[in-house]
Amino acid sequence: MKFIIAIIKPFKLDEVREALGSIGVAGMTVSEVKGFGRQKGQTEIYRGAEYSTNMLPKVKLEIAASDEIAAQVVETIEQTANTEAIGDGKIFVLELASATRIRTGESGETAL
Amino acid sequence: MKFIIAIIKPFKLDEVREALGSIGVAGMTVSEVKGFGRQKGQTEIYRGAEYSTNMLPKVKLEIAASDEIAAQVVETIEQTANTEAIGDGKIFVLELASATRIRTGESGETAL
Amino acid sequence: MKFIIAIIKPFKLDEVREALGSIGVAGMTVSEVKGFGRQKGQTEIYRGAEYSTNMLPKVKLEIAASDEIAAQVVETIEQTANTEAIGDGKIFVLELASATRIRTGESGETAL
Amino acid sequence: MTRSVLKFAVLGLGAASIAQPAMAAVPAAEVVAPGTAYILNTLLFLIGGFLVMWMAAGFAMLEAGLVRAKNTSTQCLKNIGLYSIAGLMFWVCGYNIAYPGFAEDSLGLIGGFTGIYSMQDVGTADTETGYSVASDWFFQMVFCATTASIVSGTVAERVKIVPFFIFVTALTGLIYPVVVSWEWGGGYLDSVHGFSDFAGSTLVHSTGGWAALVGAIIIGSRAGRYGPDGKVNVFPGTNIPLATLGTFILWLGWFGFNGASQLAMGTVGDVSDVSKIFVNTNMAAAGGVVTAIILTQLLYKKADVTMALNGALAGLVSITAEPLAPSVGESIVVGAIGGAIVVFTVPLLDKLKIDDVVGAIPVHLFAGIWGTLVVAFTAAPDAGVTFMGQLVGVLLTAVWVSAASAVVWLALKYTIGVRPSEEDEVNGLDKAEIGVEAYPEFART
Amino acid sequence: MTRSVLKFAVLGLGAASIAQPAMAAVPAAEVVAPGTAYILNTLLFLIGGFLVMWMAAGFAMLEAGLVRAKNTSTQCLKNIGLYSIAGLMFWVCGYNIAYPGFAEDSLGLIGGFTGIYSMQDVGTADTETGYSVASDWFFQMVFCATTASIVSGTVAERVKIVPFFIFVTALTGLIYPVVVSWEWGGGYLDSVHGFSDFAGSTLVHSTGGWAALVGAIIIGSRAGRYGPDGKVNVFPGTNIPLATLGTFILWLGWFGFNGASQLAMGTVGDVSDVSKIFVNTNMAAAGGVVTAIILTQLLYKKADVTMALNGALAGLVSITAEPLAPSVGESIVVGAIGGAIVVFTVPLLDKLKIDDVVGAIPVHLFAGIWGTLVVAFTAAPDAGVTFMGQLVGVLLTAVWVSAASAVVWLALKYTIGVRPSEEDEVNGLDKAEIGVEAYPEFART
Amino acid sequence: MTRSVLKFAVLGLGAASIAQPAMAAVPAAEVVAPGTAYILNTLLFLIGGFLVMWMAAGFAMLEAGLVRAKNTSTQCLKNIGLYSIAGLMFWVCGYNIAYPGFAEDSLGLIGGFTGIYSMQDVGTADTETGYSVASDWFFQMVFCATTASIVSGTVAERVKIVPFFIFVTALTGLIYPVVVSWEWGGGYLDSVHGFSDFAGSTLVHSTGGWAALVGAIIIGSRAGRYGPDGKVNVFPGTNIPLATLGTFILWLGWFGFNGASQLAMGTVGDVSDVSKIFVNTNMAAAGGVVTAIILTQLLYKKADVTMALNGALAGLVSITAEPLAPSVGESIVVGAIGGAIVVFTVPLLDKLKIDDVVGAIPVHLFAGIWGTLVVAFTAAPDAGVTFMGQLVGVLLTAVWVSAASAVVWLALKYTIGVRPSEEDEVNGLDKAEIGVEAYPEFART
Ligand SMILES: Nc1ncnc2c1ncn2[C@@H]1O[C@H](COP(=O)(O)OP(=O)(O)O)[C@@H](O)[C@H]1O
Ligand SMILES: Nc1ncnc2c1ncn2[C@@H]1O[C@H](COP(=O)(O)OP(=O)(O)O)[C@@H](O)[C@H]1O
Ligand SMILES: Nc1ncnc2c1ncn2[C@@H]1O[C@H](COP(=O)(O)OP(=O)(O)O)[C@@H](O)[C@H]1O
Repeated sequence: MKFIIAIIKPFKLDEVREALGSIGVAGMTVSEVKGFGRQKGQTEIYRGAEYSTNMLPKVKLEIAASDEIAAQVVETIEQTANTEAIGDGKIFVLELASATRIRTGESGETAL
Repeated sequence: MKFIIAIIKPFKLDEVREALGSIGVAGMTVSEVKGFGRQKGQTEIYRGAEYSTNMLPKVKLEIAASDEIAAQVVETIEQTANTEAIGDGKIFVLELASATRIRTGESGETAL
Repeated sequence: MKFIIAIIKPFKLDEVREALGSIGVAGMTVSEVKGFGRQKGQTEIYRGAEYSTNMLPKVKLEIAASDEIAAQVVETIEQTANTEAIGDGKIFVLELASATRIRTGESGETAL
Repeated sequence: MTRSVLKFAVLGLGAASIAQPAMAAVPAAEVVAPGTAYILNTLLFLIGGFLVMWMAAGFAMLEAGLVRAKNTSTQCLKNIGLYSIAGLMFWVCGYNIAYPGFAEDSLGLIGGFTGIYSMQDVGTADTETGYSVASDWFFQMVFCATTASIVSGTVAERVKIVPFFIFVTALTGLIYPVVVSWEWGGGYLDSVHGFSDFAGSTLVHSTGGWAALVGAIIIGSRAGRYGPDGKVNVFPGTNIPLATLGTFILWLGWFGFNGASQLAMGTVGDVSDVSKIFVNTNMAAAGGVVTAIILTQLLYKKADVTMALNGALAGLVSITAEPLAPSVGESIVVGAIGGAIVVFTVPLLDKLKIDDVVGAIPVHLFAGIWGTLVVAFTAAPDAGVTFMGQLVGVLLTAVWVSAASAVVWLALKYTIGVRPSEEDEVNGLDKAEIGVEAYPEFART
Repeated sequence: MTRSVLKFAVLGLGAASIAQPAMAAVPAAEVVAPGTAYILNTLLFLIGGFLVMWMAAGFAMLEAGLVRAKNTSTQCLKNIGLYSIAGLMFWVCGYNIAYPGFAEDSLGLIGGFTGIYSMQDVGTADTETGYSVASDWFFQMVFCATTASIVSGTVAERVKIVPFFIFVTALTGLIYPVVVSWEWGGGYLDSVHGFSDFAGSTLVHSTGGWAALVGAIIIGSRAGRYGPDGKVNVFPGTNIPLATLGTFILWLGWFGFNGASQLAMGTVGDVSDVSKIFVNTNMAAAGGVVTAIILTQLLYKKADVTMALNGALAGLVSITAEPLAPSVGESIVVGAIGGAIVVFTVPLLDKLKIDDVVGAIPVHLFAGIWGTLVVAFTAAPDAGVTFMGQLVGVLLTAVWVSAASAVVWLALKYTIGVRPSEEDEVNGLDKAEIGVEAYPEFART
Repeated sequence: MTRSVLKFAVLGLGAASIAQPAMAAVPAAEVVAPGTAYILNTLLFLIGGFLVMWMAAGFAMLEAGLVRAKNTSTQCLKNIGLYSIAGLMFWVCGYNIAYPGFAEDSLGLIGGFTGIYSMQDVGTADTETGYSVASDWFFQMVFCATTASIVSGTVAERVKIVPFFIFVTALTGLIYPVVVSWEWGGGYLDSVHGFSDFAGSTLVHSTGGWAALVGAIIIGSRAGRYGPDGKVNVFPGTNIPLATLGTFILWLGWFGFNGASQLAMGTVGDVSDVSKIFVNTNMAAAGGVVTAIILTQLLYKKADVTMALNGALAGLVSITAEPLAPSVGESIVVGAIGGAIVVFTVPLLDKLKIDDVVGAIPVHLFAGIWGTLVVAFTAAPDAGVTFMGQLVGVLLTAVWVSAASAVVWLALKYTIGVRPSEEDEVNGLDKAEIGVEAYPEFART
């Protein structure tokens, strides 16, 4: 199994979620994060003093997926979240050693 | 070492934390997340327009644990967070390559 | 590649980010979390009732890094975030199986 | 003291202000023409009225700031809804129950249920009363709403919207008006016991407080609030600035609440008294704040901001039964003791597992009782106020309001139910009953 | 009805209050000396004025609570900016356009453009008018600002700051004053049609509403708001307590808006009427709230708090065209229907893909039309108000405001542009135009 | 100008209004009976008083919105505490120091320390003064509180609660009252220099500003605020809507602050002047807002909302020294220059590493000096106001307030300490001193 972490632009969230739903991803966990990367925030002026807001709002998705569909998940995110503009985000894939569904105690792929 | 990620229902947080404390887990990191899964949010009506709140508030725990107690951690969470209702959450276990305590520079299991 | 998760004290964020920038880390993802560990919060009194705020505000950094610089990243964080006081935080390193840049579809180390 | 009773007005203060210019004794520097006095009396009701109306916003903000975020939208809805219902019910029957015009030989316990209150015609003035009856009605109505606001804070986070609104309907249409009829309506407490409650420490605040207390007991505490071995689980407020704003709003509104309860400013004496009431009201609140800060600092080594806010309100409630007669120094002491009452009784309620989300019972009930009883000592010596008379007022209110509230809460509990399901409570009432989070996450999206 | 027109005042109400004491018919209990009446009339304008000024804060909070967090700072700036611009423009030319002193034989359509309004000298009173002209000017000015506030809510989240402020300049300097001149300025609607709009359901609220509606159509909806197959994407408000606070502020301010539109309290009759207006205004709002709660509960099984807030405002707008003549019961019904209008027309606008962020079009335009038309039935029978007269007023306002607003919005659209780039809109106007987030994350750092 | 001094009243305005009806010259249309004038004068103090009291909430919200979230609860506590302490101290000794009734031949520098101020008895009016002394006291007291509010904003986020409250005690019990005695108390500045400060640009705002400036220097900047090589680290405000609300509250309160500083509305001339003050006050604020928006837009290509808010306040402070005499146009210019001062001096203070969290020094001190000096040009020509006289007032206030504040701040610094430990400051004062977060995370739990 794989644990997929994707950082995307916030306004793409709904679209990505729907696209993932349509390829059979049943669950995911979402959080608001700030991203720091090549996409630079503007230098803002607040009360006459400059500051750089190089932390940009992003959304993080965490998706546990079986090995079979993991590649498809990555591809779907890549396609849906892509705006061809800098700052579109990244997808990281880690190995997932085990998964358990709390309600039933099931583990492994059926727990996803 | 293992890196355990658990998604649970928010109101279970205190209970789980106490249970983990009692089996010797000394630390963890907690964040507020939104979950998307089999547990569907209701369809809400806001100002006459329908929208589905299928993102439900969850709490994410991240716990680095030694290999010995990892299984016990998973089991404890599973038992304490269980309400036998849909949406109770998941526990994901990843391999943890290394851990360092910033204050002392210690690494490995003593750093946990 | 490595996926590095660091929990640090919030007021160290700027310093750590600058230090990482200077060793060539081009991106990272940041979130606000609560930490639970050896550093105990005080017991507070709210409206006459005691409660322990053992959840302390921390900042979590997630950094995907190539194997070469991973060690240096860990070391840099360790040195910069260190205040020699309890609660300075931890650095966890996981194996990163793959990384993709959404904008270009590049993957592997060039995607970081 | 009867209060602004249309039917008695010819004999009462209205008469006084009309008659005045005719009184040979009035020095030239104090003469006010009756038409002018009429306008000024009315204006006092209008200004006082809009200031007390504004207190509805104060309660809304205070409560929105102290409940958990998952119940905040519900609390907002309850507050704007209860203010609306109070106005409607006070018109449907409340005012006429409160001011029934008791017969001379009546005991003054059971007033009239004569239905809807009708204002006078457009363009007509009510020169007999010495003020516009509509302005008086407006001023009385906002007091009725205040009583309901008190309840909503205590029983927050665990009462469904519909039963809550039904309770408010009963409270503002019947329970509160009956209490008012006994005193401001010239009934039993006023005529038999010489009970004195200038602006409502008992009539408004204790009435709200008893209804809240009985509600809290019957409904029970919030899920998870009290642990097995006496442990109190703390649910901290979610927005301290809003709670602070709410307190400042209430403080501001209280100048109308107490000041305009002078019921007249058509004479130089009346407006001077209103001024003194402003000062005493302010200073009692200040006394409450400072006391709460000092006490929490001493007891807990930290200054509890929510206690300071409650302290202000307790000071205000304490002085409400008699904001005119005391000296400034006495007012400060009365308010300071109110503040102390809050600091000591908030944890006490928790010991008794009575779950009062915003501290309304200490603030409005306990400080209200204190404020009412102390009138026996602060009132003008010739006012005929006795400790026993005050006590009777406190007790009669306690019995009636508790009993009536218990009947309504229990009826609701065993019919449509008062509480949400445990799951709904855990997920928050906003999700279960409103469908809109107060502060949605991903709001930046 | 002409309204507080300096030039007509000698023949108008000012005269009435001055003349009064001389009138043999005034009973002793109603006599008010002219100097006193002058002060009291002026005081009504001042109190009414500061209450309506406070409504600017109400709009700011309501809108700040209902937009998405990424546009909240912008919305705050727009609101404090528009209030400031309205004041400046009303002085530069607005007041003199609104109150041109139409010649006797003029049709009363096109008033004067005589430039800056000058107050009278220090220490001088305006005893001819029966009130201080500066107080009147202040009161009229805050109405002008209210009109602009209405627009900002509808077109929020997608209009750049500079074009928005330019539109406000045109609205407050020209579009609104012209409407006022026709009615309160004694022009066409007043003199030819006997149109009646006591405090501005049409003049203020519909004017703001039409400007908002035309703006919403020309500017288009927020990016992503309407999906391909009729899907409405919901962008929930981000701070319900703030929206609630804003509504309570508006409700409070409305006592000044309607009450002080009596324009005088220097007689016992006038102050009694102000009192009745307070009651009716309050009860119409209460009717709107309760109706919105009941309807959403029935329709959607949940009580929508934002609809309850809109319901209060719709009730207030509905009663504004005639808050004095109706009985309390009628006022409740008028307000309740206003509340129902909101519940039904908010989703309707969405069907038409007209994107009104805070519901200002249903509240101010639809309820404003309703409130204006119903005056034909609630006004005093001898007032000479006809349904046709009311309709003409509604339509003439519709035509002028829509046309003039369209010209301004279109001119802006095709010159400097109205909307931010799509990227700026997605990232939020706060980032693009202000540089300060309303609620920065990591604020705890 | 002496101001509402009981002891001088017989010769002052009170006398004027009493005497008036007797004056043969008063035209019939302006006659106001003395009793009526008494009530109206008193009413002005009461309305003005509650509006200025409300400014305490404005400061609380403005500051709560601009500090970092980790210090927000503390800021709320400080604000409600300082308002309370100011009231108590003004009663304990402040009022009697401020209005000592200087002997004829005294230089008017050192007033009386005669202790507690006693109101008159219940039911008694003060017909000699022409208004209720309690109403005057109330109005004066809220000015004292305003002075303290100014300080709390500048020194926010790095002063412990106890030393802060001790400073407030000294400021409101001694430092501010002495300044007042020189001018409104009829002392040195008034009698020797003809200094003119209508509502307190210098007496209130600069006094608060100097105390804040000296405090900021002695206490030092917030940890990490200024980097090694001149770098300014920006700590953005955490709640822009609250800061906006606070500004609107202050704006509203300022109608009381300036308007009621006319000190009388018992004559047609006085109430007309109050009206003009309302207009000028409003327009100066509007000028400040628009200027700040335009300047930041030009300088930085973005409109800084916090500067617009500061601009409103700077406009208000600027006009406060003379809100009556200028024409509307002049008032706009005076306010606009106030707004410009803010835009240019906020970054200047940062260059000097003077850390002013909310911009209170530019707003209250710099704009206050500007407003005071410009009176030499805007005052009525026959008012006898000279630039030198104004300058002496500015300088004397500067010297006394700075010196006295320095003594108190230094005494605190070297005894109990003013600042929290560095760790406490980093973790936030809410954690260290209050124990309650303003906006706890996991509030949804
Ligand atoms: N090395 C990294 N580790 C973790 N997150 C990263 C890393 N690099 C980028 N990110 C995340 O991805 C987001 C987008 O990256 P950025 O370099 O701005 O643009 P792009 O995705 O187009 O390369 C960043 O805002 C950050 O959240
Ligand atoms: N594949 C997944 N990857 C990551 N998180 C998941 C995944 N599936 C579920 N979750 C998380 O677990 C929560 C509960 O899952 P859900 O399917 O609703 O119920 P259950 O836990 O009873 O199976 C979700 O809200 C989501 O946060
Ligand atoms: N086992 C763990 N798993 C995950 N996070 C941990 C773990 N232990 C500690 N942490 C995180 O590190 C932070 C600091 O740990 P703590 O034990 O308080 O001090 P120290 O870092 O000095 O050992 C905690 O607040 C928590 O966020």
